[in-house]
Amino acid sequence: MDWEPLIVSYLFGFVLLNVLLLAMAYMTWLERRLVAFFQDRIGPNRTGPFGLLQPIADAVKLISKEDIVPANADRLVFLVAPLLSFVLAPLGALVVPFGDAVTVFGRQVNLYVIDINVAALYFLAVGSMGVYGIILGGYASGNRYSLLGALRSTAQVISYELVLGLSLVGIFILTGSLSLVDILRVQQRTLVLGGLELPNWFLLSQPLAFVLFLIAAVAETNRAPFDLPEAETELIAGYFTEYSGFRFSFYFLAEYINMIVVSLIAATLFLGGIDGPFVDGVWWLAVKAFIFLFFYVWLRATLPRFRYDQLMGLAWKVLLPLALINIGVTGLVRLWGIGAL
Amino acid sequence: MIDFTQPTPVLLSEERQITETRRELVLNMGPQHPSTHGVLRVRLTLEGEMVVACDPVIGYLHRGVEKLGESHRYAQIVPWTDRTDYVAAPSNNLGYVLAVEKLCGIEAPERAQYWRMIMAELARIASHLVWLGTHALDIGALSVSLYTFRDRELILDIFEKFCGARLTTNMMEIGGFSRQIPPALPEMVRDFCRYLPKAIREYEDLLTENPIWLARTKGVGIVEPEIAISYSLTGACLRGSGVNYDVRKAMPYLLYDRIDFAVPLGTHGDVYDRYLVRVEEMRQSIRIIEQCLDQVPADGPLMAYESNYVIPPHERVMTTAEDMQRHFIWVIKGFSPPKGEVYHAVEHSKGELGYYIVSDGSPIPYRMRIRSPDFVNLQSLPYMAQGAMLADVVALIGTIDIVLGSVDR
Amino acid sequence: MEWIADWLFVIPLAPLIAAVANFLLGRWWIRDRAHWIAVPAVGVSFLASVPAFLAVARQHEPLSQHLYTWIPAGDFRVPVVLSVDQLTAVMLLVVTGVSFLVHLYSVGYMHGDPGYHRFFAYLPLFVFSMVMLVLASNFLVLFVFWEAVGLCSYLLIGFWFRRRSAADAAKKAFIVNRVGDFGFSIGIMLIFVTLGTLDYAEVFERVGTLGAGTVTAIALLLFTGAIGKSAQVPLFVWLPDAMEGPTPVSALIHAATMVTAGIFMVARTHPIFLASPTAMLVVAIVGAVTAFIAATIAVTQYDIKRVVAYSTVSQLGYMAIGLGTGAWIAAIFHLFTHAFFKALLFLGSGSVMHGLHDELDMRRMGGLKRSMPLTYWTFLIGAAANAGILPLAGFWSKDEIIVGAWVGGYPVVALIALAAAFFTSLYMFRAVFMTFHGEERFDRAHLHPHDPPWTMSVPLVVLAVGAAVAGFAGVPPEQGWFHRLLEPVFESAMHHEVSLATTLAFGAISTVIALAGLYLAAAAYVLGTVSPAVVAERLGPLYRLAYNKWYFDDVYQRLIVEPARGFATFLWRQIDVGVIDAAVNGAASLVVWTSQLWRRAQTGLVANYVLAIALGTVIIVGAYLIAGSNLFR
Amino acid sequence: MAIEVLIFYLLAGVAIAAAAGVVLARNPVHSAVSLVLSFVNVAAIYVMLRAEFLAVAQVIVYTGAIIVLVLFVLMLVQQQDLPEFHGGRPLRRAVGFLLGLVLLAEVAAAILTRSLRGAPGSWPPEAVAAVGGNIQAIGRELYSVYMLPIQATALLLLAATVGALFLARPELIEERLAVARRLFTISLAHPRGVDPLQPVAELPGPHDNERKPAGGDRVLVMARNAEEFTEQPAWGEIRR
Amino acid sequence: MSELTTAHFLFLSAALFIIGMVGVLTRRNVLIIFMCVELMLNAVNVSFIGFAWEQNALTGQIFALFVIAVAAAEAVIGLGIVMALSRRLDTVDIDEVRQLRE
Repeated sequence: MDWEPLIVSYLFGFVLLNVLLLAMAYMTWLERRLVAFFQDRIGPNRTGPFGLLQPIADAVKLISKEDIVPANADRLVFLVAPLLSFVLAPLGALVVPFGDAVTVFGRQVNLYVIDINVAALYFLAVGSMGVYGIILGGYASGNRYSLLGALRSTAQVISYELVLGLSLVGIFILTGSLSLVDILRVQQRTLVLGGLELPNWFLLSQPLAFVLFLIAAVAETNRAPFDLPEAETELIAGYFTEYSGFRFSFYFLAEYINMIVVSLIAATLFLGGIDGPFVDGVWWLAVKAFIFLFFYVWLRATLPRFRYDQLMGLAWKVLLPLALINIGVTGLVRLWGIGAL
Repeated sequence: MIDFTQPTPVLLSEERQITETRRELVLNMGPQHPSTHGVLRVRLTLEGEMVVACDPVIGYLHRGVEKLGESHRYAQIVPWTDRTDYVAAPSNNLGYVLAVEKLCGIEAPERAQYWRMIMAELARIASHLVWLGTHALDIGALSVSLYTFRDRELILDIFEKFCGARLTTNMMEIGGFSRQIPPALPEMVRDFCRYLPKAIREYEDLLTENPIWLARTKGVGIVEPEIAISYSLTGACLRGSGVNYDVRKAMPYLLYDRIDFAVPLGTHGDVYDRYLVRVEEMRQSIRIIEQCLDQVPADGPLMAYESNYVIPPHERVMTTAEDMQRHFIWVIKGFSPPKGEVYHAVEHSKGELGYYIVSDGSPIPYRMRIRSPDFVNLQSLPYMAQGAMLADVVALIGTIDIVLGSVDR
Repeated sequence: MEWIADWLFVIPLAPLIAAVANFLLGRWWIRDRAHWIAVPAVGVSFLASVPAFLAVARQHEPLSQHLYTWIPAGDFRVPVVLSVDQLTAVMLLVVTGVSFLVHLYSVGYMHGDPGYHRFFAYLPLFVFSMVMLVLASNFLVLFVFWEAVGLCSYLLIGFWFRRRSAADAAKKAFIVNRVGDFGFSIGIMLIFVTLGTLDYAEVFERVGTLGAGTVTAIALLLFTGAIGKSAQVPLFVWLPDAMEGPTPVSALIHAATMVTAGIFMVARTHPIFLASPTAMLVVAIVGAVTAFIAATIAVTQYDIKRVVAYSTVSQLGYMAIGLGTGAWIAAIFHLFTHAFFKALLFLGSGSVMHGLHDELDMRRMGGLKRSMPLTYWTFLIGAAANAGILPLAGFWSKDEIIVGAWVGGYPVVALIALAAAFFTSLYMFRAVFMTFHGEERFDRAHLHPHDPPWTMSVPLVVLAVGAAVAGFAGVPPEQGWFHRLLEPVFESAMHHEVSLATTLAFGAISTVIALAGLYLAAAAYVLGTVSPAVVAERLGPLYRLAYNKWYFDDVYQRLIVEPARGFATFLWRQIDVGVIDAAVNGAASLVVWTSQLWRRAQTGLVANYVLAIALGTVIIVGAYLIAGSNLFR
Repeated sequence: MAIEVLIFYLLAGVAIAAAAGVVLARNPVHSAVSLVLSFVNVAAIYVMLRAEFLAVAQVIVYTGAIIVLVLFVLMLVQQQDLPEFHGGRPLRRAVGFLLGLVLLAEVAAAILTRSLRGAPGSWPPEAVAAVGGNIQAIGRELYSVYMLPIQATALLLLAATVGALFLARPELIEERLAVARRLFTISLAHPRGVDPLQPVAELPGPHDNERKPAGGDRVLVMARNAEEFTEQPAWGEIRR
Repeated sequence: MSELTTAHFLFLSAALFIIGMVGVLTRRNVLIIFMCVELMLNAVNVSFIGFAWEQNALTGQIFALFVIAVAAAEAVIGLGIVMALSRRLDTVDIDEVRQLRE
């Protein structure tokens, strides 16, 4: 057995995890600053220059807090659930290609952890597993708000998972592959459209799918306006009402890492990932992912929250039919070979 | 629809028998809950996410203001009224002092009346701003609340300039105002009136046409006009259902009959209509304030004079013996209105705020009773909540616009 | 223009999209904007038809576009192929052109109707079906869209379905058409059984191989379909009732396009008819009888739309005469001109109704000439064209049919047609005079008739121009541009050799007859020298016969509807309840009885059942293991 | 011993242990969690068997949907409805265990004495790689050879969906709520203010109130007079 | 057994299947029985895929796919029935449900 690529992948995954954690930490800072900016406030600015040390202070605070387990909690599940959430969150990033292969110390290193044949489905699978952290945490807390939050989350994630998956089918049809590396390669081509040279990003050929993916991804990560499972004005804090200390921080971490991972995936699938003008590279991916993250924050600062039934109605009555239409149209276009997309 | 010809059975919540409802989930919302506006407790019986029954439980902020009224002299009660509905304190002051003035048969000078109107309308705007912010926050629109609180600060600045206090202003006095109007105040208010319409447009941009906002508010919490009347709702809760009742129009007090303004009425009676009505009321308040500022005399007395019921002006206390005596008595003993009972209502930002005072001729009221609008309006919550979703309940609490200090008194 | 061959699909697709969009989104989104989709869509369809027409007119080669294979069942394949030859092209122009104008007219006419979007969903759907019917290249597709136009007709007649009469009329139209379609479908099945194919070209090629009896049977069965759809005697009764639908619908479906589907179908399948002289004779006779009967009925009616409707029936009879006597091109030519003036007449009467708040009775009109000049003049042109006044459209085509019948060896038919022509002129001008001349018999206090808005008047003007000049496409008779255009289609048909003298003679005779009718109408309704009432009384039984539509409806009621109802009641009471239900119930009780015995074995505990299943599994696996895999061989 | 075998034993061991946990756990939620664990391990074994697509499908469908639904139902079903683990019918349990053991023995014997081999299939790993991978190969096979079964499966899923909708039809909730509404309505409705028997026409007639468009299709009536009477909108239509 | 053979997977399949079967036979909670049924279906999938691996064929994988689809349908209906049961009879104990007797 050839151990070397395995070890390289492992090392890369380790680096990736740490980068994600760091990015997550500063994502919280960024979000607070941005929301403050949207809301005519200042935001955290005391801890370090521009409040840059705020995430560290938060981390210290959260870790040093007491870890409370409610008396009527299902103790084992209660303790494991946040870990589950946290462990599953960054797994999706493993299939994101961060660039072409580079040579480090004389070795060819691929800038992705794994390139599997079913990468996109793998991302969906990991996402669908992520709900266990929420549902088990909500159940195990023995609190009615938590239970309601868990119930909401279950229904929401199942519904939007479907939309998320179906919105990608158009891309699969156009590329004939589920591997993110392949999808990225297709997007690195140039699309010539009536004299215009455009990047062959799927944003251009699958705009409807992009919008659907965006909406479903926001719902999948439980962010506003789909943050029903943790709607603070209704359910206190939803499934993590009873959590405190570092277990709470695990949920928190998981939520933000999920956001980042989904942004990375969205940027790779629809915006050409590392493809960009001038020099391709991981910075383009970062810029694109940042656009998504900014969009997340923007949504949170702007939109009210959906109601549970409206949320379900949106998924099943609007987004799902649209996704199916998109698949049908894409299939027909591919079948008739109109355009060289 | 309720059949008015038949008495409706009233079942009290605590005695309710839960017999065949094993599947229901009883959820205690509050008294510690982010969106119950203080210490309201709502017992919700849920079937899934649907509300089968909803019982508001109140009293967590009861301080016995009415009872306190029976042991304080008339002039001492004014600060207590501040503390009922603390987001629109001047309106509470106004209701009380008008009731006492009616009891005593005195009237404040014209200039004071105009300034009372200005302050009451500012209080209405301040209250509506707080309501809009929290209501939007309940429904999840985070930013609106910060915008409205930002603009409410301007009103509080005006209050501070006028009387020195921001929240519990204690600004109205029996007979008018004993302090002078700061010279810069009219311009300050005018500036505010120029600024606020822009701010309102900003809120409306964020909410009025927002599809999610529409989805969350349209068709939710419908109250038919008959039901609204039978619950004796007042204020925007009543007018949102299309019933034309505004104390300022129906029983004009102060100088509202000299002012040209319109009372907005809803057409569907849902949360969205009440939202529209309140936003429009803010605009109308601006119109009222501007007209008041145009009409108010620049000079003139601010305090009714030559009466035992009002505190004499300072320089006359210092210069004349009679006034010094009157001042002494007023302060030490208080004043004794004639025997009788009186009810006076004002249009508070939340509805009809009425003060009912019984006087036995002593300097202390025999009985004081506050008809607080949010207490009455809150009763419609179970009606609106039945069959609604859990998430609607917070929207409904928000739409009633309660301040627990006023509900519990 | 050959590029159009690849874009033929646009012609049906555009109205289909409009129909689907209005149908799905109309109610909650499009609402009063429905015409913004429908009118341009039909316009696009028309614009796409023009190059198709030009292409076939120039090069004589049919165009075709294969869309997809609908039924690929072994050897039997039904491809959906759009094919355009000259005949189709003419029909396409007529269908899409008139439809476009009618759509435009409807924008004004239907304004404010609560079912506005529904109307503009059905109307393009009809256009789609009709276009597909015309474009079909085999009998199955033809039949599908034949039924589809029937469905549209049903929907549109019953558009105001809350009105009992409209709902009944829609039902009547549907059922009467079913009678014809029944024959039609049997004809198609017969073709398939005998020839094994449904493709036009193959059928026409092999039709000669069939026996005379078979061909006659096929032709007559197909013609049954045409009788139903094109409202020939004896199945014409649905058409006048169909006037319950909105007037634009009457103009579009019951005058200009759908009813001509039968004529088109016969012309399309002319090789079959040519192979059977008997069938041709039947067609000619049916046509002549229809033309005459309908014309006489029209003279006695007072409902303006019914007059025009019977006129349609009569004119369709003329077309059938043309088909039956071998004057194919003349028949299609008449179809072409008729589309113009009949649509014009309907839209004109619609505009009169619009002005008079849905008044239909001509006895309560009169004197509208002053208040509605535009409507008057356009209606007059349409009426004159219909009556066959020189040089308007109707003259040329109708005359040609009569001449064709005469020289084709059917002098009796020609004479009947001439007689019908007299009545045609009479009823047409009777309608004009009663409506527009004389004193104003409507309620002048409340009604202020006026010309309609531009969306309604533009179609009127366009159609009036068409009605005036369309006839010149077929001038000189038998050698006109129109004839040269259609010649390739009817190559196999015999050609009439008509001498100039005959043509001129018939022209003169029909002009005289038409003027006679005009004079009589004028005498009765303008000059007052003849009293209509007195004439009616004199003619007594004949008048009543015509007034009661030759008692067709009553006969149907007595002979078909009532016995059928009686029979159905009998089936229900005796057979269904007594025999079938009893048998079913008996079987059920038997089952109940036996299961009562078996239920003792059931404990109702699922767990026990599962245990039994597991036990069975264990035993079966064990048996396999012991006996080897050849246990159950 | 090859590394694969080791991994297999690890995965299979966890899968079997977790499966046993499903049967043995007292708390149904713990059962469900065990089941998830077992399924995930089985999915990993699928990967070893060159069935990547099925592995992912397993995770998405089984763990991502089915077990989540089970948990959902578990939470909706009240705890007091759940039967006790112990108690009742020991005979059946004993028989069950016995049958399991017998079947295990039988199947083990069958596996060990297996002599039948089918004909080798047409998709060796090289062929699969040639078309791009497991998922592409399955796609090709599925939409050519198995076209009809997949249509039938689609129909089955449709029927199942319809069936589920029927089972969960909301009438029950509505009925329950209707009862609740009769019993629990807390109303202080007294005939006050208006007399519903009084015909509307006798109320002060409608005035020409200014109507101000406000937000979408809504209008606000701007009353300028306390006596002004607004005509009632069609309340019946918008009642919930 | 130094190399992976089909027998490995068949044993795994058999073990899972029989655990599932025992669960179905011994547990009383309908939901757990339901989960055990899923376990049995999954066990069958393992042997399908194992055979497919052995034979270099895709038929087994495709069958497994169909099994998953059918399992999804079964889950939907089964859980619907459980919900209906708990709603109408207030129980999910298989021994208390005797409706099939009628």
